[in-house]
Amino acid sequence: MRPENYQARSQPPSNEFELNFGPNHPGIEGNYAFRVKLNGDQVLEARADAGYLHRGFEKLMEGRLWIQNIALVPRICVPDPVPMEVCYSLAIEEIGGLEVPERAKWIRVMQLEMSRLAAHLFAFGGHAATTGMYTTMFWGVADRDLILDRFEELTGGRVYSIYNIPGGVRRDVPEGFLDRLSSLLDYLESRLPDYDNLFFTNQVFVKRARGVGAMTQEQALKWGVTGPNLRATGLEFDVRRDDPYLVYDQLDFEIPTESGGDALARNLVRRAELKQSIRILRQVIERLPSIEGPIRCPIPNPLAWNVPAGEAYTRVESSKGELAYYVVSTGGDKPYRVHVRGPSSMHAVQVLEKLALGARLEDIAQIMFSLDACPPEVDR
Amino acid sequence: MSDIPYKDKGSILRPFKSLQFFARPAVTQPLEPRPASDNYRGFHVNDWKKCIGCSTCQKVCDNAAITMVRVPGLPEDPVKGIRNERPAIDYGRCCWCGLCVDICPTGSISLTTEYVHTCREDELDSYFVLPDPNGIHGEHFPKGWDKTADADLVDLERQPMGELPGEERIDSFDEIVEGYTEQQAIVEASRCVQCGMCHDACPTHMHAPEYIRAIWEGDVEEAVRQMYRTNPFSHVCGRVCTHRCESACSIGRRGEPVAIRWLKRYAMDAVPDLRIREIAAEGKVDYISGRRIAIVGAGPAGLTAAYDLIRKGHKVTVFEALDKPGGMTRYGIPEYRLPYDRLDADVAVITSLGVQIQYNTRVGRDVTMDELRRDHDAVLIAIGLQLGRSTRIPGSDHPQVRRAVDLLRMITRGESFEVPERAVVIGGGNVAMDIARSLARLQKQQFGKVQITVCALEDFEHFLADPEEVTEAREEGIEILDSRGPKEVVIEDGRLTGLKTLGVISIFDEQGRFAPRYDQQDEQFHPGDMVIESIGQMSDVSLLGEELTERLEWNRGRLKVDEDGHSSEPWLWAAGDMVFGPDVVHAVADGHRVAASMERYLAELDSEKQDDGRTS
Amino acid sequence: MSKDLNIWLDDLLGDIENIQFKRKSSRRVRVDVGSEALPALLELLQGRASYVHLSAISCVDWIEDEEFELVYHVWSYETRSLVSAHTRIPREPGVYLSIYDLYQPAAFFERDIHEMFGVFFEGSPDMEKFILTEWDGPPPMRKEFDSEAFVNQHFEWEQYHPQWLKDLEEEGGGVTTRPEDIRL
Amino acid sequence: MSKLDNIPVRHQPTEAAGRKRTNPLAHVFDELVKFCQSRSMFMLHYCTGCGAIELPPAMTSRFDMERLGIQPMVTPRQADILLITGYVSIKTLKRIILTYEQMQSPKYVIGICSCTVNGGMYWQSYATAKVLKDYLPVDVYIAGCMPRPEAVISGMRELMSDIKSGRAQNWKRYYENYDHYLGNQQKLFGEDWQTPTDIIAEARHYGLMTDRTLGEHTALLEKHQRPLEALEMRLSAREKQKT
Repeated sequence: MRPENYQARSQPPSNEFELNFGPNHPGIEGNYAFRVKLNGDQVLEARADAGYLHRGFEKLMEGRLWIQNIALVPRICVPDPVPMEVCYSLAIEEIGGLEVPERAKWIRVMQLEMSRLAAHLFAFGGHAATTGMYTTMFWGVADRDLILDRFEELTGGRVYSIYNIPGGVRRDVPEGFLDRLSSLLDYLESRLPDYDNLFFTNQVFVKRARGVGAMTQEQALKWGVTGPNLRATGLEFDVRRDDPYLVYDQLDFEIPTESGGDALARNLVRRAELKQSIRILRQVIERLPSIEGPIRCPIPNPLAWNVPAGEAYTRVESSKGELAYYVVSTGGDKPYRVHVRGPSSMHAVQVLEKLALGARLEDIAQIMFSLDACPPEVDR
Repeated sequence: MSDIPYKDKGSILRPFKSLQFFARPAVTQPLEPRPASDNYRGFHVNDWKKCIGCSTCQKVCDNAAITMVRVPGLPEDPVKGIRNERPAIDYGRCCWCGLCVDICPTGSISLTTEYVHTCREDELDSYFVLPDPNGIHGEHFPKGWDKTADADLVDLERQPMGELPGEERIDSFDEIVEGYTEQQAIVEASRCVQCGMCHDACPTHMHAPEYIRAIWEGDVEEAVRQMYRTNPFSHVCGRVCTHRCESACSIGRRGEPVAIRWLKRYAMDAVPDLRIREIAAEGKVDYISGRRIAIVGAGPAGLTAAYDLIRKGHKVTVFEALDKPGGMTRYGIPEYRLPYDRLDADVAVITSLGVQIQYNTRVGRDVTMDELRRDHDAVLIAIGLQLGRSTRIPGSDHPQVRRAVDLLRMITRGESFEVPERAVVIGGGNVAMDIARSLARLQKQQFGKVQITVCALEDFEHFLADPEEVTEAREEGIEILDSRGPKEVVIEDGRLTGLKTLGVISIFDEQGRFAPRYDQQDEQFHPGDMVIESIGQMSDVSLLGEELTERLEWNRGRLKVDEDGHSSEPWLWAAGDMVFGPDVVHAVADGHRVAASMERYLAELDSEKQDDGRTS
Repeated sequence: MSKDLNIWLDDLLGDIENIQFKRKSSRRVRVDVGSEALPALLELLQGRASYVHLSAISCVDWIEDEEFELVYHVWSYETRSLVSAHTRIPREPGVYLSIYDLYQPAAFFERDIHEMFGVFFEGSPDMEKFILTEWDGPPPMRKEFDSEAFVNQHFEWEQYHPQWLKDLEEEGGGVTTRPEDIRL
Repeated sequence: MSKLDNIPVRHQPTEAAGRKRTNPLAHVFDELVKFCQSRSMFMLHYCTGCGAIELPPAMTSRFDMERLGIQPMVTPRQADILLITGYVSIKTLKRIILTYEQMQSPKYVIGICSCTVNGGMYWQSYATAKVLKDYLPVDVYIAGCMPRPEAVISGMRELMSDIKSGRAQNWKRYYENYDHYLGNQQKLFGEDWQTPTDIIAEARHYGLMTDRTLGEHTALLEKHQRPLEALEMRLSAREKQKT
């Protein structure tokens, strides 16, 4: 019904108009918004509007003990929470001089790659949905759920594993887990041709995504693009290989690149990374049983744990790109400052604003999903 | 690079390959909730039998989701470190991180595989749950996230304490325990979870969580300040306390308790004596009340009372029969456990506040109780237990049968006596260990070897002496026999040759009274030149004088006092070992209690005086 | 290769006055530089040493020193090393120069720092509110802003009183320690 | 395929008090409507917080909420259920209230995760609202951080049984106690807070005016009410800056 005080608005005189795109919009990944200026359905200007998921993580962390923050950090990026935990732990380990046992490092790599698989399945599933190919989305989400089952078995939580703590991991790998993971990998690998048939070589998708949100390598570097989005412009760069952490320098994997720099190329990079992640996980499954020893180095009682004064900037390669933590300790029982550099803070704001210029309105969703922008990383 | 042939245009029919999926089984799960994984983090359960209400889970909870709730029906025992409180969880805050499980000192709390809870808006109270063994809906679900050895966040091992090895320490009275370094102390202090069980268990309720936290923060002066709130004998207690705090410590449930006593010792040693005096003087009133108090006996009880009373502005005089202060802490505890200079430091803090100690003044001989009463507003006797008890077995009146307390006093005072080449000690308490180990040192110095046998009535399961005392005594070459009851002292031609003992069948009768039964067949002979009786002490109350003794009320040979140490005479109090039995920290607690009672009495006197002044 | 490069980096940085640098590991260099020299340093790093990727700008509020510390993390894809350039500016008035001309990603970080700490960057393309559009209070990441106190002042909590608690209260038990009483 | 009734429902449905029509035909009609409502729910597609990550699994093949007749819907006008998936930042809460008011009655709100109950793990945060039911009437809460898809489905199942029994009437409370809800909203958003939807007029329309609908807060609303105008766009602000 029409409210009593309803007044019709006057229409703008030209084809140009402004539109609120999101936050409540199916083409938006997460809770995020754009204000776009359109001429017909062509975007003249787009402005990101963030903060819908702002919780003040960095402030909250300053008020909590070092160890309490491990429950907080995975929330910063919901689809891919493990790199958050690992990166935060790495920073504390660097400041505190903790020696992470070898076994814990391998377990961490295993989780990171499982998380990457899950996040990529989710990401191109989402992208498929924006182009109307819901089957791919249904498949992607269902297959991701199988990885979550393994996460649940390993860490006790489906999505938020809260499994990495400074010094190592919280529990050892359950018996038989590696076998089950191995058969899951077999299954996922057998699924890849299905995904290719349905989505990646589907000419409906290829034609729809080619050229959408394209950027050159030069632009990507200028705009601070990282991760698969950067690799899609042809630059072979990966934090895992070029700034190695944990045991990535002992692993054999390739860094897939594409040259298009568009939505299609970004998805193809993700598709190729699935294969690489499976490859890494296979190596972990092979090596992990032979690496014995503790899963955590001794840490002090968490209630009375002063991490020595110092600062550390640690980076990991999350599924979205370069994730970094800057942690400052003044020797107290709580962090003095934690700064989270989420990869999406570039992708979802400046890059998206620029790529949207001249695009069609209906492509904004495609661009956003192809960048795999994760709004909580922006808002924090 | 890419292995995906997207560039070939392919057939537009390629997606139709997926039609084969019609023939495959659906991936859809049944509608019922699936069982969760083996270490799933679902709703909490708490084993109430294991839980001690220490509230550590509450402290580690990052979401402030845990409230401690008193459950009246549950056991509560501060000495054992059990509170009748249990954690209640607010599921409007909880994030199921499981840190409470990993840190729980007892391992009582765990998460289950139960994960479904829904409610309507008016039923939101169901989000506030007191977990018990039955789970949130009273249904049994298998345990999920539970404590494992490699996931424990509690540090179960204490920092090792450096000690002189047995061979090195045996020929001298040097202190055995080395004490913590700063680094060790901070690490040890960091093990504390601040549950406060120690505070509840301590007879004088020392603020152990506070001073441990202060030590961890590196602020030893604050730690000393916290100690002096309740204990002016912190040097002494830091070394020889019976540490009931550590028995109650929640970390000790599964591991080694926090070394609270050694931490106290560390903090006291780390602060210069002069600074300790300044800290102890903080809060002393800056006026003089005009009241005069006499205290008989410069032991821990008397001096603690003196410390409290002088801080209130009263004039306190302590009368001590011997020439040095400390009472049993000096004359009963050997120097290798408590160096005299540390004791002197504690006493010096108290005298620095203005307490006067008159040495070599035996009440009853040099000054009478009547004189004390005449010159003072109140009198406290805290004379301790200075007489050894005798076994009264045949031959126990032989001059080479000695009492442990007498010998210990002689050793401390440097009085010479003939050190036996072989000695037998009767008794199994800490005093027996003290005299055995002291004699062992003298034997080593004089003869180069140790030949001492300790015959204890109790078996090792129920031994009276601290386990570490027994271990150390053995390291020093002392033979300890359990379940041996003394039969007779063997004397040949007037010369003592040893002790005959019998095996013990039971010590107490069915009513629980002391009535040892011996196995007459199991007789042993322990050769020795001296037999030392160490089976208990009693008080010498002759100083009271006949008339006062008549007037006072007695209870089985002990002066009858109320719970504040107040005797039946309004001006007379008694405190310390003579009332409660031997223990330093009890004596300190008693000193505080009596001082408070005396303070109330003096305040009453003041108000009466004011009333008198007004009426007249 | 990286060793040679680090020597070269030493030479390069040696040209700038008022600078201290410390090699934390083979891929991490910490540089402390006066606020007046920082833009020049970044220009050198970008123009002559291939540090083209601005990874992040972090701000730390040293309230006791009355200073903000700005940390510019720049990464070189060629030498694979990260330089963290630290500089300090006075807390009042909290104004600094934008490096948007050198590094475009700076726009986001500068806008974020402006919002969270109240540091104004002159020359930054956009200092408008972004995340905190509905927030009227002080910049929340400043140390003097106490989030917990703010929350307790402005929000009310759910008041639970379930039946089991009522029963316990009748027996003489009940809540003894609320979580807010023991915040470490 | 398992039966709908196999999902355990904690609370046995109780008959809603009051209006039961005596005419047997009308009664049958009412029951039919309730049955249909409970078996065909459209859920607004709006991820307000992190709990939303468990909705795709719940909606897609593996847990398949469509078996229960629940489907995502993109516009508030056509949606029946508003899922609040976790914490709500104050900025989002404004949009949630706008959305909620746009939804057609009967409408239902489900509060998922700890955060909607008592602040959850963001209880110290200056940026999130703590107790959701102060701002909106909530029908069903689902515990968890975040709840698994099975738990979400159980919550949905509970809502369905409540709708079927006619107990899920909380949306009426918004009209009946509008002053209370508006007061809490004003406390958070400032006293000039207003939404395009005229709740008071709607309350009159539904016959849900009570003495708690109007009060001091609605008076404030009238005082600050101004004709709706197009908001000034941020885009133009940047243009201004450029020139």
